[in-house]
Amino acid sequence: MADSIFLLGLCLIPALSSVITALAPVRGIGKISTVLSGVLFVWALSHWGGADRYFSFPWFEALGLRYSLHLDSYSYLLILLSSLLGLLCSFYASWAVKDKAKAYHSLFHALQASIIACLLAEDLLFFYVFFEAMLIPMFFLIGIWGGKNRLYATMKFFLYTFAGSLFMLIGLLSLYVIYYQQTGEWTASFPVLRDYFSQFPIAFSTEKWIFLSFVLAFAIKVPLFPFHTWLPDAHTEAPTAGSVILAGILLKIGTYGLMRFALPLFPESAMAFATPLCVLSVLGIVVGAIVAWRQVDMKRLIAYSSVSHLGFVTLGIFSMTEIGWNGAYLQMLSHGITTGALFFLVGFIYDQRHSREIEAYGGLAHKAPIFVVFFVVSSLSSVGLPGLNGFVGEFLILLGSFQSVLVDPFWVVVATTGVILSAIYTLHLIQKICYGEVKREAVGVVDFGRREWLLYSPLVLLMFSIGLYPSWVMDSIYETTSLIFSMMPEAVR
Amino acid sequence: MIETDLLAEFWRDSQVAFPVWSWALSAVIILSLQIVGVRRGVSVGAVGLCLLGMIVYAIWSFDPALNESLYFGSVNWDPLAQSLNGLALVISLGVYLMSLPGLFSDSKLFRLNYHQYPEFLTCLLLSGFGIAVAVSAVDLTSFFLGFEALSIGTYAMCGFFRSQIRSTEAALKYLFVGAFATVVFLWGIAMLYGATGSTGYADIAATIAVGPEPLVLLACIFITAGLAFKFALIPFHFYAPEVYDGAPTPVTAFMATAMKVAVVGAGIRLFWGVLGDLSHLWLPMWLALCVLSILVANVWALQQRSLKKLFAFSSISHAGYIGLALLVADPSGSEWPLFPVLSYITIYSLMSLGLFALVTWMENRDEVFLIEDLRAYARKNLGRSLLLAVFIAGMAGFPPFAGFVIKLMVFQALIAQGYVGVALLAVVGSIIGAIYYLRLLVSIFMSSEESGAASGWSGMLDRLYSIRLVVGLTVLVTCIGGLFPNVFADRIFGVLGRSSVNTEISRDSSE
Amino acid sequence: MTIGIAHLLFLSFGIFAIGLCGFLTRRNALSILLSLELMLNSVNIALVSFSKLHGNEGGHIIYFLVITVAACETAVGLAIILNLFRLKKNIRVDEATELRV
Amino acid sequence: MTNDIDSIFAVLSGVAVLLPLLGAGLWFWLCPRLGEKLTGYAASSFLGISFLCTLILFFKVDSFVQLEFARWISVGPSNLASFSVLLDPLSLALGLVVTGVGALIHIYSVGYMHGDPGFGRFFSYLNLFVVAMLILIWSDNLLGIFLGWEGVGLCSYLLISFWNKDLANAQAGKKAFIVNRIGDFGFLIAMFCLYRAFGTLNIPELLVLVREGGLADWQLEYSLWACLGLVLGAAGKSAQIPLFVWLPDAMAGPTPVSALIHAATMVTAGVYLVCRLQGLFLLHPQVLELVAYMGGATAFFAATIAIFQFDIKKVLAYSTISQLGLMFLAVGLNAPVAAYFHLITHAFFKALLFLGAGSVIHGMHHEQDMRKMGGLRKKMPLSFWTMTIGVLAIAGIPPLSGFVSKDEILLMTKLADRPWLYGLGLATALMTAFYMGRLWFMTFFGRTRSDHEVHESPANMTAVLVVLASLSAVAGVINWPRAWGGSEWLSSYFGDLVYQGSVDSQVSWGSLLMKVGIAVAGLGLAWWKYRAFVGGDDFRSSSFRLFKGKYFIDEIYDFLFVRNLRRAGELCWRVVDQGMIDGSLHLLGRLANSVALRFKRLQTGVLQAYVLWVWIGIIVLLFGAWSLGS
Repeated sequence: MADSIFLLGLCLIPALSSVITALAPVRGIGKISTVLSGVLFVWALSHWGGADRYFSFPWFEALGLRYSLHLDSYSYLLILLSSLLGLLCSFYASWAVKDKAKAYHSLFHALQASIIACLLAEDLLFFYVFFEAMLIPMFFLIGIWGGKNRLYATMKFFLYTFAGSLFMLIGLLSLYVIYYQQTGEWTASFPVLRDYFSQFPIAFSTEKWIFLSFVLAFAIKVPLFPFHTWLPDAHTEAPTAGSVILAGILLKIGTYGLMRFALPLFPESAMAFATPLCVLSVLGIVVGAIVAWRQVDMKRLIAYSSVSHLGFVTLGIFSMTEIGWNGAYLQMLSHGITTGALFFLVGFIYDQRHSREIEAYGGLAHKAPIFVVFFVVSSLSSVGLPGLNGFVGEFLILLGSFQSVLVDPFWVVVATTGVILSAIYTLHLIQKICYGEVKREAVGVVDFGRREWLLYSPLVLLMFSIGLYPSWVMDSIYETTSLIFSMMPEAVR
Repeated sequence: MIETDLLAEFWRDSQVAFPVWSWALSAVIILSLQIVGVRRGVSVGAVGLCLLGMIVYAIWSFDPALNESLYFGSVNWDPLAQSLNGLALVISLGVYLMSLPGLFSDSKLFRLNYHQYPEFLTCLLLSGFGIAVAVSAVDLTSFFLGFEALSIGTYAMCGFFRSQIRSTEAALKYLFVGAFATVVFLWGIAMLYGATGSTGYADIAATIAVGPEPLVLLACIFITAGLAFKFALIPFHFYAPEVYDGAPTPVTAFMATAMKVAVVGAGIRLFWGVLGDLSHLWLPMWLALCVLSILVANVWALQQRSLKKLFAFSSISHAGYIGLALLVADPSGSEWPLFPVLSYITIYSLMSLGLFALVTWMENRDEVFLIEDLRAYARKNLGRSLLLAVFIAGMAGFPPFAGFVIKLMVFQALIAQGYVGVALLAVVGSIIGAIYYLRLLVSIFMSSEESGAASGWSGMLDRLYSIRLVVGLTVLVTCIGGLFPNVFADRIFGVLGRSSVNTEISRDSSE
Repeated sequence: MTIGIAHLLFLSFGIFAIGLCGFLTRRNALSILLSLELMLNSVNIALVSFSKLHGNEGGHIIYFLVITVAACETAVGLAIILNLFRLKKNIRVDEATELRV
Repeated sequence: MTNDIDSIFAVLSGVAVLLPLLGAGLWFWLCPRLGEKLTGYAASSFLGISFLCTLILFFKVDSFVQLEFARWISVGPSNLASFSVLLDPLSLALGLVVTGVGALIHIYSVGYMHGDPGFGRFFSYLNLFVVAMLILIWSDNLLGIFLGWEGVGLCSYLLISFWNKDLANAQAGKKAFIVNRIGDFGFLIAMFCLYRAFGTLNIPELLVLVREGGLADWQLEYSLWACLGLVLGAAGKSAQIPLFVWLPDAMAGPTPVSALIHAATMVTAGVYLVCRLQGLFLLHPQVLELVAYMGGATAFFAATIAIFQFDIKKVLAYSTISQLGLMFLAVGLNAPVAAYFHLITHAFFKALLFLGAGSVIHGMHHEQDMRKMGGLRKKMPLSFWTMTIGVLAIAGIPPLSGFVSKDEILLMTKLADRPWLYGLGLATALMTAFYMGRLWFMTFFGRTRSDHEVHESPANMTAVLVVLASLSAVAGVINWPRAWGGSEWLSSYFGDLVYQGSVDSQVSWGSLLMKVGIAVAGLGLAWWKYRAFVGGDDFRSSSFRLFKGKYFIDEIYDFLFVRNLRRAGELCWRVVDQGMIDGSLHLLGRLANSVALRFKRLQTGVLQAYVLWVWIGIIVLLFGAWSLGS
C-alpha cells in the first residue's frame, strides 16, 4: 500500500473513530469503540516487517514547517504496542466505564491519534505539537473519570509536563533559528538538522543549553528521578484504561524522544552529561523501588515501580552503548506490556470492590485463583525473572552500561541492587493480596470470566514470547539502533 | 477662493481612501435615519448592511502594491493600513452581531437601555473610523485625531447601560483615566513637534536622523507611555479589569481587540517609522513593560473571582505578547518583520471576539459573572462548555490550537533577534497563564460539587443566530489555525509580510 | 529681557502641575473635569509656543484639534456624571467603587 | 556418523528436559479429572523417563557433547546466550542425582500429599523444579545457568509457600526468594565482569581463554570481582554463612520439597557452579581460600545450632547447611572430586533422613516437635530401621557412604595442611554425630510422649525409604579410596576436567581410627544424655541462650538491613518526594497566590489611584531612560 495512504490511515483512523464515537448512539458505544481500535490494530499490523515509510505535506510553508511522517522500527513497534493496548483498553472500557461512556471513548481515541502522530513525526515542531496535544485528552480522562483527588493529580500532571516541554520549545526554536542563520533556509526536519549539525556542530556552550532543554522536557515525561512526583498521583487517580495507556505509552514517548531526537542531535553534550544523568537514573531505580515498598495503595506502588523500571531504561540510554540502547528499547516495550497487565489486574479487583488499599485484600488465592496466577506471572515479569520479558531488557541494559566508558561500574552495581529491591516490593504486594486468610474486601471478589481471559491472555503470551524468544523483536530494534549509532561521532561508537 | 486643483486632489484622494471615511459616512446615514424617525429595526439593519458593504469593498479593493500618501501627507493608504482596517471592520461586525440579540432580550435592563441601540452603533462606527485613521496616520495630527475619535467613541459605548451603576462607573473610570492618557499623548506630540519643528512622520524622521535633540527623549517616553496605556500594559493597566468587567460584554470585546489593532498600526509607524534610529531609547523601556505585563498580569489573574476580570488580565498578558511582536517588527531584523505581529493580532482578536461572544451568550447581565458560577457547567450545557474549552485552550496557547501557532511565531522571531532570555520569561508567563486556564477547565468539566449559578441562567435569547455565527466562525479559526495554519497564514500574511510596506518604515530596503 | 521658549515651557509645565494636583486630590467629579481641562490647556500653550519657535503653523493646527477634542470629552464626561448623579445621588468619585469585587 | 549420534543426544537431552516441562503444564488442571493416584504416578513416570534418558546419556557420552537448540538473547551479530546443552561428567553425574532422587521423591509425595486440595499444583511445581534444575546443570553458558538459577529459586518460593493459607509459610517463601535474589545479584555482577573481561558468557570459550593466560591486569581485576560475585551467588543458593538464613525457614514447605530442593538438589547448585568454573577460580587462589574458610566456618557454626533445635526438620536443615559447608571446604582446598563425592552421598542419606522425618511427621499427624515424639521404634519399624541407616551414615560409621565421603574431605583438609580447618572439620564431625544421635534417641526411644494414635506410613513411602537406605549404605563404593583397595572411580571419571589437589595413596590408620572414634563418641554421648529423655528442655542453663537463639542472626539482619531499608523508604517518600520536591512546587504555588492577593489589594477602585499609577509609570520610565541615555 502506498506510504502516504498507510501513514495517513495510521493517523486518521483514531482521529475519525474519536469523532465517530462522539456522535454514535450510547447503547452500543463499547462495541463500536472496540471494533474501531481493532481496525487500527490490524491496520498497524499489516506493515509488519515492511521497510521504512516516508510522507510529508506542508504545515506552515512560509516557515518551512511540514507535517513529515517517518515510520521506522523504533516508532513502528511503539505504535503497534499503543494500538494493541488501545484495543485492550477499549475492550475493557466497553464494560467497565458506564457514566459518560461516549466522551470517554472519544477522548480515548483522540489520545491514540495524538500518540501515533507524535511517534510518526519527523519534523521537530510537528513532534512538539503532538507531544503537547497528548496532554489534553489525558487531562480530561484523569480529571473526569479519576479517583478521589483527581483534580489535584490532573492539574499537577498537565502543568508539570507542559512547563517542561515549553522549555524544549525554546531549545527547539533556537536550533531552528541557528540553522536559518547559518544556511538562510527555514526547516525543522530532523534528518536535515542532524546531518547539518553533525558536520558543523554548534559551539558547545549553546549546544549544552539546547540539549539540557530537550533533556528537561523528556526527563519530566520519562520520568527521571527528581521530576517523577507527578507520576504516582496521575497513575493513582487515573481510570484503569487511562493509567494503562499512561504507563504503557505516554512514559515511553519521553524515552523515545531521548533516543530519537535528543541524543542523536547533540552527541557531544550527551557525552558530557551522560554521567550525571546515569547517576540520576540509578537514583531513580533505587529510590523508586524502596518508596514503592512503603506504599499502601496498589496503584501507587505500581506507579513507583514504573519510576524504578524507567530508571533502568534511561540508564541504558545514557550509557550510550549499542547493547544498552537495544536493551533500553526492549525494556520500554516489555514495561509497557507488564505494567499494562498489572494496571488491568488492579483495575479488575478495583472495579469489583472499589478499594485500592493493599490492607483491604488478602487470601485472594482461594477466592480468585486464576486472577492470582495472572497477577503472579505479571509481577514476576516486572521483577525481571529470566524466561519472562522483564529480564531480557533489564539484563541487556545492565550489561551494556557496565561496558560503557561514560558511567562508572560502581553505579551499575548500585543499579543491579534494583533487582533485589524490585523482588522485595513485588513479593510484598503478592503476599499481602494473594496469600494468608481471606480478608475483608477479598471475600466479594469474583474470579475471571471469559472476557477477562480474552483480555489478559494476549499480554501474558507476549510476556512469555519476548522472554523466551526475544529476537523476533530484537532484530528490527537492532537495525535502527545500529543505523542511529552509525551516525554518531566516533567517540561514542 | 479655493483653487480647483486642491479640491480635485481632495476628491481623488477620497476615492482611494474610501474605506477610511466610509465609516463616517455610514455613521451619518444612521444618524440621519434616526432624525427622520425611522423604526429602530430598520436603522439597525442599515448598520449591518453598511458594515457588510465596507468589508466586501475592503476585500475587493485590497491591493498589496498600493501605497499612496493621501490628504496632503496626513494619511498613508498601504497594505498595513488596508489589512488592519479590514480587521477592524471584522471586529466591529462581530461586536454588532454580539449586541444584536439584546434587542429581543426580555430582561428589564435590555428593554430599558436598548432604546438608544442605533446611537450605540453610531458610536461603534465612529470608533471604527478612529481606528481607520489611527492605523493609516503618518502625521501627528491625524494620529491624534484617530486615537481621540476611537477613545471618545468607546467612553460613550462603555456607559451604554445607563440604568446600571456598574456600566456608568466603568465609563466614568475609563473616561477620566483615558483623558489623562490623552494629555500624556499630547505632551508626547508637543515635544516631538517642539524638537523637530514639523508634524509629518517623514520630516520628523529626517530631522531626527540629522541630530536628535534632548527633548526627543522626553517625547519618546510620553509616546511610549501613551501607547502602553492604550495596550493596558502593566503599570498603566489599572483601569482595564474594572472597565472590562463593568462595560457591556460586546464593548469589552471591542476594547480588548480593536484598541490593540489601533495601537499595533500606530505603533509600527511610530516606533519603527519615526523613532527607528532612537530604538536604543524606547526599545528597552517597551521590552521591560511587555515582559513585566506578561508575568505580572498572569500572576495577578490567579486570584480573580470575576470571569471578565480574569479575561481582562489574560488580554493584558496577550497585549504583552503583541508588544513583544511589535518589538521584533524591526525592518532590518528579518526579511518580513511584520509577520509575527500581524498574525498574532488577527488570531488573538478573532479568538477573544469569539470568547466574549460566548460570554455574552452565557451571562445573566443583572449580576457579576463569577468563576464559581461556572462550576460543573458541563453537566447541563455540554455544547457551550466544549466551545468555551476550545477558546480557553486557544487563549492559553495549547498546541493543537491557533493560540499556540501565534505564540510560536513570536518566540521564533524573538529568538531570531537574539532575545532568548525574553523568550524564556515569556514561556514562564504562559506557564503561569496555563494555571488559571486549567483551573477554569477543571471547575467547568470535573468538579463534583453541585453546579454553579451559571447553569441556571437561560442566557441571551439568540433568536437571529447572530452570536452562534460569531462563535462558530471564531471556533473554526481557532481549530483550523492550529492544525493547518497554512490555510490562511501563507496567503494573507506571507503576502503582506513579504511585500515591503513602503511607508517610512521600509526606508532601509530602498537605501 | 524677552520672553523665550524656556519661560513659556515653564509656564505650561506649571499649569500642568496645578492641573495634575487638582485632578488627583479633588473628590468631586466636576472639579476633576475642570482640572482635566486645565491640563489640556497647558499642552496647548506648549504647542503654540513651539509653533512660534519654529515659525510654522503645525502647532496651531494641533491646538485647534485639541480644543475640539477637549470639548467632546467634556460633553461625554458631563453626560456620564449626570447619569452617575441620577443613579447615586452624588458624584463623589471615591465612593464609586462598585466594581471592586 | 557424528551428526546422527549428536541427534540422538539431542533427542535424549531434549526429552529429559522438555517432558517434565510438559508435565508441569499438565498436572494442575489434569489432576481433578484423573484423580490423585494417576496424576502422581504419571508425574513420577515422567521423571523416571527423564532419569532413563540421563542414564543412557551417562553411558553414551565419552568426553563431552555441546548441542545448541535455539537462539535466546542475541544483540545483532553477537549471540549472548542460546538454549544449548553441555553434557560432560560434571553435569551428567549431578543430572543422575537430580532425576534419580527426584523420581523417588515424586513417588514418595504421592503418599505424603494424599488428600491435599493442591495435589495437582504440587506435582506441577515439582516437575517445573526438576526442569529448572536440569537447565541449570546442563546449560553451556552463564545466562542459561542463570535462567535455571532463578527458575529453581522461583519453584522453591512457590513450594515453600505452598500451603499459603497460613501467612507464616508465605513469609518464609518470600524470605527464601529475596535472599536467593541477593545471591543472584552477585551472579549478575559476575556475568557483567566476565563479559567485560572476556567478551563472552559461554563457559567452554571462557575456560579456554582463561587457560591460554596472558591476561591484562584489568582483565584479572574484573575476573577477581567476577569470582567474588560467583561466591556470593553460590553462598546465596547453597545457604552459606552470610545468606543461610532462608534455609531453616524453608522448612515451612511440605517435607518432600525440603527433601528434594533443600537437601538433595537445589542447594548443591552452588557447589556445582564453583566446580564448573574452577578454571576461573584457579586464577585467584585467595578467593578459593575464602571459599574454604567460608565452608569451614559455616559447617562448624551450623552444627552448633543444630544441637539445640527441637523441630525435627530444623535439625536436618542446619545439618544440611553444615554438610554443604564441608563441601565448600573441600572445593576451596582444590578437592572438587571429594566435594562432589560428598554431594552425591549427602543427597542420598539427607533425602533419606528428610523422607524418614516426613513419614514420622505423617504418622504423627503433622507434629514436628521432637519433644512430643519418642518410642516410635515399635510403632514405625520400617521408618525406624531406614532412619537408623541414615543416622549412622551421616554420623560417619565406617562402612556407610557418609563415612567414606566425609573422611575424604577431612583427609584433603589434613593434606592441604590447614590445621584450623582440620580442627573445625573434626569438631563438626563430632557435633554431627551428637545431634543426629540426639534426634535418633529423642524420636525413636524412650516413652511415647505424643497423645496421637501413631501408624506406619503407607507402602509407597516406605518403599522409597528402603531404596534410599540401601543407596546411602552402598554409595561409598562410587569413590572408594585406593588406599582401602577401592578404584576411586569418580576421580577417574572426572579425569582432567577438574584440577585435583595433592592426593596421597598410603593410608594412615591412626587418623582413620581417630575419625571412627569421634563418630562413636558422638553417638555414645547422645545415648548417655537422651536414653531416659522424658521431654521438656534438655539444655536449661542460660549459657546456651546464644545457641538456642540461633546467634540471633535473623534479628541482626532485620535490625541492620530490613528496618533501615524500611526507614530509608519512608524517608525518601515523605521527605524527598512529598517534602522537598512537592513541597517546593507547592511553595511556588502558594507564593504566586500570595503575590496575586497582594496585587488584588492594589485595586482599590478609586479613580485617582489609577491615574497616580499611570504617573508613577511615566516617572519610572523617565528615570530608566535617563539612566540608560546617559
